[in-house]
Amino acid sequence: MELTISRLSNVPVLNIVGEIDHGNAPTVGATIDELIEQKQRTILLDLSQVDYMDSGGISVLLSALRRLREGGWLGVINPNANVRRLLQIVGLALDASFRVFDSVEDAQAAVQTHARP
Amino acid sequence: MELTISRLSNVPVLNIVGEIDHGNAPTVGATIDELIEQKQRTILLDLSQVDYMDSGGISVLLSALRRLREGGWLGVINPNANVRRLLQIVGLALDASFRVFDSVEDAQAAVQTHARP
Amino acid sequence: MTACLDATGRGCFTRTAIIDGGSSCLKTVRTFVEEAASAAGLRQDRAFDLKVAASEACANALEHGGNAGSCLQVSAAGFEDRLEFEVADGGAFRLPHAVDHMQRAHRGLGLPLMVALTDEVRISRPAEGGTRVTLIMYADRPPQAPLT
Amino acid sequence: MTACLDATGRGCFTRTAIIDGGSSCLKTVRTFVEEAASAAGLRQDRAFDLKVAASEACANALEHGGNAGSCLQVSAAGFEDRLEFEVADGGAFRLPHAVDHMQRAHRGLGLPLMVALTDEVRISRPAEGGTRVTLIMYADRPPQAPLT
Ligand SMILES: Nc1ncnc2c1ncn2[C@@H]1O[C@H](COP(=O)(O)OP(=O)(O)O)[C@@H](O)[C@H]1O
Ligand SMILES: Nc1ncnc2c1ncn2[C@@H]1O[C@H](COP(=O)(O)OP(=O)(O)O)[C@@H](O)[C@H]1O
Repeated sequence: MELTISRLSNVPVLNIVGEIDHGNAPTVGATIDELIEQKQRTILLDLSQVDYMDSGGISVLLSALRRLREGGWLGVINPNANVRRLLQIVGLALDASFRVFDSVEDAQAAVQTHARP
Repeated sequence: MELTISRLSNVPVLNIVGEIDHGNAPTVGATIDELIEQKQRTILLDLSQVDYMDSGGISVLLSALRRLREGGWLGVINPNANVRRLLQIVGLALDASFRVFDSVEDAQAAVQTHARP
Repeated sequence: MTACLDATGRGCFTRTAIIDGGSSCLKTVRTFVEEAASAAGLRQDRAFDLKVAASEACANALEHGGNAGSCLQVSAAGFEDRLEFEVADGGAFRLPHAVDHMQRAHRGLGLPLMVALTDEVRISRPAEGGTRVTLIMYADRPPQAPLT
Repeated sequence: MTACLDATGRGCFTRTAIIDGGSSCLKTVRTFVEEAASAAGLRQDRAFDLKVAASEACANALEHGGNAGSCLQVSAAGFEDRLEFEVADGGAFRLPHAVDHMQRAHRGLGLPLMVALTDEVRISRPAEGGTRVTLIMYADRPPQAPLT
């Protein structure tokens, strides 16, 4: 897994390439924790290049969501069909403070129009 | 299930007769909650006459323990061999703030010598 | 109680019951398990463990299985070496919603407890829908060792 | 890959692997599952689900099964209608300690997730000790419907 951080209208975007599993999910979690400590209230993860994610990744998303949902939100960009289905099965995709975007453009539109969905 | 409250050196004792299951555990929980709201920091349950308990009962004990463990403790008196084994399997019996007494006399000795184990 | 033959041609039994989902439902399940355990010759401590595990499975079927307030179908099958208890419900197996998952304090004890108290747990989602939980107890095993 | 015959006398296969419990262990499990799923003719989305479920079972074996840092024994058996994946560890199945149970935030997702992603999960505690988890996928089923 490789992780780089970019910005979309000032909102941090974690660009992840590879597979997110129990082994490397803590790295993603630590990066998100740092951003939250820097008072970021909205965080995006670009999952276009993630072909696999297990519950290690789900746990990190759940714990980020728990911290962001008071006044912020968490979004993922372009997860593949399998990852998207996993997000639905664990109920993340049903949460009002969790958003799934089909593309970077959709995410961009969302962060520009409102900080909260 | 029948529930009456008595005192042992000022410590409230819930005397339970019958079976504690998902159906009636909330009643036990509500009684414990009331005692905790009345600032009781140590609570005893006399289980001598309880021949069955399921995870409904375990959940109530866990949640009481969580609230009492800061500065107090939770004790049960004379659970039968099966209930005692269940308390061990769920790990309750290993908790430093949870005490299992063989008899009312043992419980009495404990509440008299110290409010905390 | 119907007579039947298992794969080895030796005698066994099956019992089924439709249990009303009212307030005394879990009590009825316990009586059902107790009788089956005694017919299968299960030790008394193992019968206790199976009762707790079966209550767990039935409480889930009532709570999550779309069976709340309705009735439960349970069955017990005795084989020479083991007893199998089964409960089926018509609801799809579903994870707790994410938000519930964040808030649940002592939830999620059910499945691990069933595993800890029995020799085998099978949870299947049959092609026709619903959830089926099977709890298996072998006749000759000792009860669970406590946590250390 | 060894040729074998199932109960009906039709062809099937079994594969086993001893996987080193190092940092790339779960990656190796995924490759193992992927190859077995493809040999069994599982759809690609179902193979993904089985990979996630198998990772869960293996992560548990490593974390709770007393296998941390050591190696995992996994096997896959293909039948005409289904694929069975199995992981066994030498540790007794144990509940989380009470105090952990109070503190765990998003724990306890593992078992429910395995059930939600596969057609059947069996967790057994063999007489000789340890924990064995079996995940079963039927070849002809569609993937799980999402939560609604
Ligand atoms: N019979 C069932 N039907 C549907 N979902 C179930 C069933 N049993 C369990 N589940 C799901 O599995 C989760 C975990 O079950 P369990 O370990 O018993 O804990 P709890 O019921 O306390 O949440 C439940 O929250 C529920 O989402
Ligand atoms: N292979 C195993 N060996 C021993 N105990 C296990 C095993 N798998 C699961 N457990 C027990 O079951 C509990 C629930 O497992 P799971 O649902 O995967 O959640 P988690 O691992 O996040 O706690 C674990 O906390 C552990 O106590």
